[in-house]
Amino acid sequence: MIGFLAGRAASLALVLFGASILIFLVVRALPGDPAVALMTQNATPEMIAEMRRTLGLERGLPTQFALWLGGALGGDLGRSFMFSMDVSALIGERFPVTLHLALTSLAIALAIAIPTGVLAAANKGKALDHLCRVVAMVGISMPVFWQGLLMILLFAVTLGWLPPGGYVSPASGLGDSFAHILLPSVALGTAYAATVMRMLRASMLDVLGREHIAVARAHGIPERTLVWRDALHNAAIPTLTAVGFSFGYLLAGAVLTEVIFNLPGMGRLLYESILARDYPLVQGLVLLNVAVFVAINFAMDALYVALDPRIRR
Amino acid sequence: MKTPLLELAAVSKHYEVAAAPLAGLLSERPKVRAVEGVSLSVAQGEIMGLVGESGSGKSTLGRLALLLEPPTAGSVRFAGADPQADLNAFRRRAQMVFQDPQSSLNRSKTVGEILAMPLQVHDVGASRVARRARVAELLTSVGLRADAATRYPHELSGGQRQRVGIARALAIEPAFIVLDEPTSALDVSIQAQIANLLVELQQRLALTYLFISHDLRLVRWLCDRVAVMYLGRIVETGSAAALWQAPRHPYAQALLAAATAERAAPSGIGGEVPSPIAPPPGCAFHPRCAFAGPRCAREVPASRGDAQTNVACHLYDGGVA
Amino acid sequence: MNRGKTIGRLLGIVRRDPLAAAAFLFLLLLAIAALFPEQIAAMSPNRPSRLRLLPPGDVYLFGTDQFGRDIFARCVHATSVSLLVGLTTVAIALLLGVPLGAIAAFRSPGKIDSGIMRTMDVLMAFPPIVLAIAVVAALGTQDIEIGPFTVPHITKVMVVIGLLNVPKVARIVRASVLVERNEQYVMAARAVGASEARVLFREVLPNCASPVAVYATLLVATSILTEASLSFLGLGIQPPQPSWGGMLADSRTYVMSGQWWLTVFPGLLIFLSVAAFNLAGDLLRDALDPAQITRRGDA
Amino acid sequence: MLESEPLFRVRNLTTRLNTEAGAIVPSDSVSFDIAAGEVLGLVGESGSGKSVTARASVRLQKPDDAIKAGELWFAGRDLRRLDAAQLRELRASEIAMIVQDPAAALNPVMTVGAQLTRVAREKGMSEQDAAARALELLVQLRIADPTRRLAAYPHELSGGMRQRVLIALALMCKPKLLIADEPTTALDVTVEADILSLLDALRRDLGMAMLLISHNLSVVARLCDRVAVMYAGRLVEIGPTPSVLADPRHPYTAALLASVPRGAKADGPLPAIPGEPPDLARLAPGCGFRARCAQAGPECEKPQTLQQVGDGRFSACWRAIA
Repeated sequence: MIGFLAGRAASLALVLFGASILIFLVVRALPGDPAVALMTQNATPEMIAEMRRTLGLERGLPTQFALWLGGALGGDLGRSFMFSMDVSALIGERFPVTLHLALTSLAIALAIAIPTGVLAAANKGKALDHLCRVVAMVGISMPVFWQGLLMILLFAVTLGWLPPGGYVSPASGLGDSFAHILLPSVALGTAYAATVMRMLRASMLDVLGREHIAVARAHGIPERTLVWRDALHNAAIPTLTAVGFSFGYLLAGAVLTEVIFNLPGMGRLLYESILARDYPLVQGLVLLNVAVFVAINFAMDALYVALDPRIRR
Repeated sequence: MKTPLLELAAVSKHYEVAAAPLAGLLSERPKVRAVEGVSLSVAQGEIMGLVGESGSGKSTLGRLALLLEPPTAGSVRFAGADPQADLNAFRRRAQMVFQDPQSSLNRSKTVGEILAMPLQVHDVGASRVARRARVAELLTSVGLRADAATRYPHELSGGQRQRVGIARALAIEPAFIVLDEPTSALDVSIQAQIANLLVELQQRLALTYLFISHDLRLVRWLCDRVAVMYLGRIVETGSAAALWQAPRHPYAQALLAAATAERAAPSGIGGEVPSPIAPPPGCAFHPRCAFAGPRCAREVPASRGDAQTNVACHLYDGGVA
Repeated sequence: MNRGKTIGRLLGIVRRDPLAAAAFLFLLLLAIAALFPEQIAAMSPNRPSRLRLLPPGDVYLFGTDQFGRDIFARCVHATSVSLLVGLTTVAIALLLGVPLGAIAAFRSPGKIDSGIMRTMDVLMAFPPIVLAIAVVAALGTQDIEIGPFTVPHITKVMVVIGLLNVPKVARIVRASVLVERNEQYVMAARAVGASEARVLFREVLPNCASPVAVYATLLVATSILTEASLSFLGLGIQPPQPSWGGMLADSRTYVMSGQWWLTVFPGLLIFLSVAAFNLAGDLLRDALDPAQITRRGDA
Repeated sequence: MLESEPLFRVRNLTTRLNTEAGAIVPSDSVSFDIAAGEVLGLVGESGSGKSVTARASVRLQKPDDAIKAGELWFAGRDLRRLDAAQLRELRASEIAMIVQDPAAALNPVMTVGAQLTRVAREKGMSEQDAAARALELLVQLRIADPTRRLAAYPHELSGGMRQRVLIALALMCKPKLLIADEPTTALDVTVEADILSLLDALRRDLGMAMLLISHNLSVVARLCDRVAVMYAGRLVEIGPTPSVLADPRHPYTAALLASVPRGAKADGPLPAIPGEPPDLARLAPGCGFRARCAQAGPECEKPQTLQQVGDGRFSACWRAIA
């Protein structure tokens, strides 16, 4: 088990390292001079040279990379020009919003996906199954930004039940906070719920067709136990990796959701920093995104080990 | 004595066990010793049987004989020469029939395409027409109708598929064929048909077979000589009749007893084949052997006898004490 | 698994399943709209008029936008670019992903396999939309001149989305080649002396066509969605060229004031196109995998 | 229940399954009895319908409506009239099942002990009693180090050991009837011999009846009191094992017995059965074997039914009856 997790940790660390090189290179290799991009239109050559020095651009690429990575490991991601503050401090401010959004979406998604996935598989070919499959198909095909706009149109504009956007931290009132996070979470969680549901249904069907279910049934184990315990436990294992993978993407999907609902999270920050060409901020945010993705994958591997005795050994 | 057609000299095959990326750094990777120091010779025109239970290494040995996998140690000689020298020529003379007729035929190709493939690879049959004629001839020779060429494997029964597999092996007129459990996936009534076909082809085309099987009755019926494998090693070699009448190695005895039992009775060799990753020291069979003595745990028994008939057991080599 | 059988099975499913029939009909409509936009939409997609923000009616089927342009015409004219992006990006992903995945699998385990797959892992670690946004934003939304060639922005978008999908295709191909590699026909082909290249490209890869075809169909859906997202953020197709995502972005201003038709119609088209390709992928899977149907039959 | 009433009585069981190739009839009017403590062997080639027939006879075939006709009497109860809950009560305590592939038949994510005890727990046994029963069975099944095995997962056991665990699972609640579906097919011959001898001994101890499904005549010969031979969805012959093997009364049984190699190559070619088993989706009335039968005549195109042809012997060939 330790060997497996150590192996996964090593290869994920490798991925993170590779990704950081890629981020660094993409940002450096872009056409145009970041120093120029950072300056106002009428900057003098002296000002640009000064900026180049500040950015460390006159040094060799490997040195620049080492400095940047060393800084990043120590929590120093540079300084944002747009906001005139440290990137790490800025992220520290915005990250909780995105986390709040992602976790609420995750909770909503799993609350929908697990029961429907299991019940659809257990009632394969019946009305409930068809309904679940159609709803799931709608869910995965729905563009998150369109769904967001439609929900604003319906729940905020027409019915006036919920606010159309903005963020209220849970610390300043749970009810108000929930009202603000609900629409964005549903918009973000729908596609995720549909994906998980479809995956779970497929693996459940696979497991329910296996011999050990038939044998357990032949020995009087009740159908409910077979479905909710035997089959779900086995089906969870292949589903999990994919779930973790898409959760990483869910965090990314937050870009669109945060833009639509005006949430001051990392996603919107990334969008704004890109439009403003705030390179240190872009670098830091993308790196963080990848790191979170890698961390989630590692967490899923650990869960995988807990669920599958064949790996635990 | 004539030069044997196939000669394996002390061949071994070890596989590295797949492990986590870091595990290899901490300790030496465990190895599966699938085949360990096997010497075997098959004479021209002979049917050599190779029996053993799962994990005995018999299928691996069959692949080594055809150089479908490189041996870790030892050498393979074919018709007195090193087949590596001209692998392409060797492939034309040595062929294989596989166990699972479902998996051994490419499901997206027609029978005709499957049979034409070896002809294309070796540039046999100048024209498309000539190839088509050869395919029809092959199909007839294995007891199928020539129009089977247009069918897909899934449209055929298991027995018919195995006939196609045999026809493919015959396509480029080899001298030697490894048959890897060619009947074990088939029903009893079809097994007999295929076994008869194999014998008929062997006699008509003067073929030499290495016949791998776990079915002792079939091996006795089909083979001239038989080698018994246990955990990667050959424990006994002899004529099929002699082995059936009076097996000498205790494992061969147990195998025969289990295969011919008429009432439910224990095999007398409790337990199961140990893992080839950590085979027992000395004679690999000693933990399950009723006759084992201290020497069996210490010393690997050498094979005694000649190339035709031999046994590797301390019982025939000064005792087990 | 011959082609005739697959098509027969597909037709069978379409006949039995009204949803499947609807999906294929819609794809057909999309194709017609993409090829003959002028014939379908009477109005010009870009000519402004004084009839601003008209609700849907007899003349303006989907209503008009803030510049008085016909939303129906804009939607129809946006079809071809969405389909073009969807199909081209998948073609790019297949062109690179199939050989990479196949070679990795054939050389597995080994240095070539781990080299290719670790690189793919790195690319997969970037949430696709984040990477797309970053790269497109960095390359700018203008056409770029490389020597004598002008690379239009739309081409950049297609290349970026296409490259993003390469690792996914490579993974699928690698997984199915690994499964195929265990089949005995592979060893049978080697035993008759077929070369490695022949074994891989003429024996093994044709058998991986089904999962790849299914995945490619689903990928068209994803790519259309990614393009729409980029256009929604202003990084994809640039105005005044109509695009579904761009139209949605414009509609944001009018959501609060209740001009719902600006939001509903372009979004509906994105949704329906994505759903149709997703459904087509699912149906293709059923048609190509008779084993699955049999399993359904006896379970 | 009358003294002469058998434990298990199957009359005219007919099943139909829908496959991609069309509807097939894996069991066509199949009838047999099993007395308490008796072992009946059901022999047939793959695709003969033996497995579906056996599972359907105790209502374990999915879907449940595959059973189209027939009567199923077990210990005086009509199995076809029982609802799901009543059937579940019978499971394990009255009727149990072991299957061919022990690797697939055990839940990979549950320990052996948990899988064994929960079967007994469902029948109201206490946790301690169930654990004790599981341990006792592993000892009886000669599993070395049984306490440790109870905490093991299936993948940590060898094939033979897994099959023993599967047998233990079936015997947890001392059933009256065991359905054994090719129990040793996946095993090596020496392991097979051990498992068969253990199964035989335990069965005698419990006085348990058994329906043993096998394609292997030698396995059936070793274990069964009576043997029923199945071909293309129909029973063609049934009778006491020794007399059927010594003197088969249906051409298919005779041909099957003859096709097993018994001598050396010098004795001539194997008496193989020509042709292939018929497609169950396209079965014509009449004897299913007639296309491959050396003695077939026009009479064989009429439907054949099992008729008594001797002491406890039945055959579905008009030649044997006449």
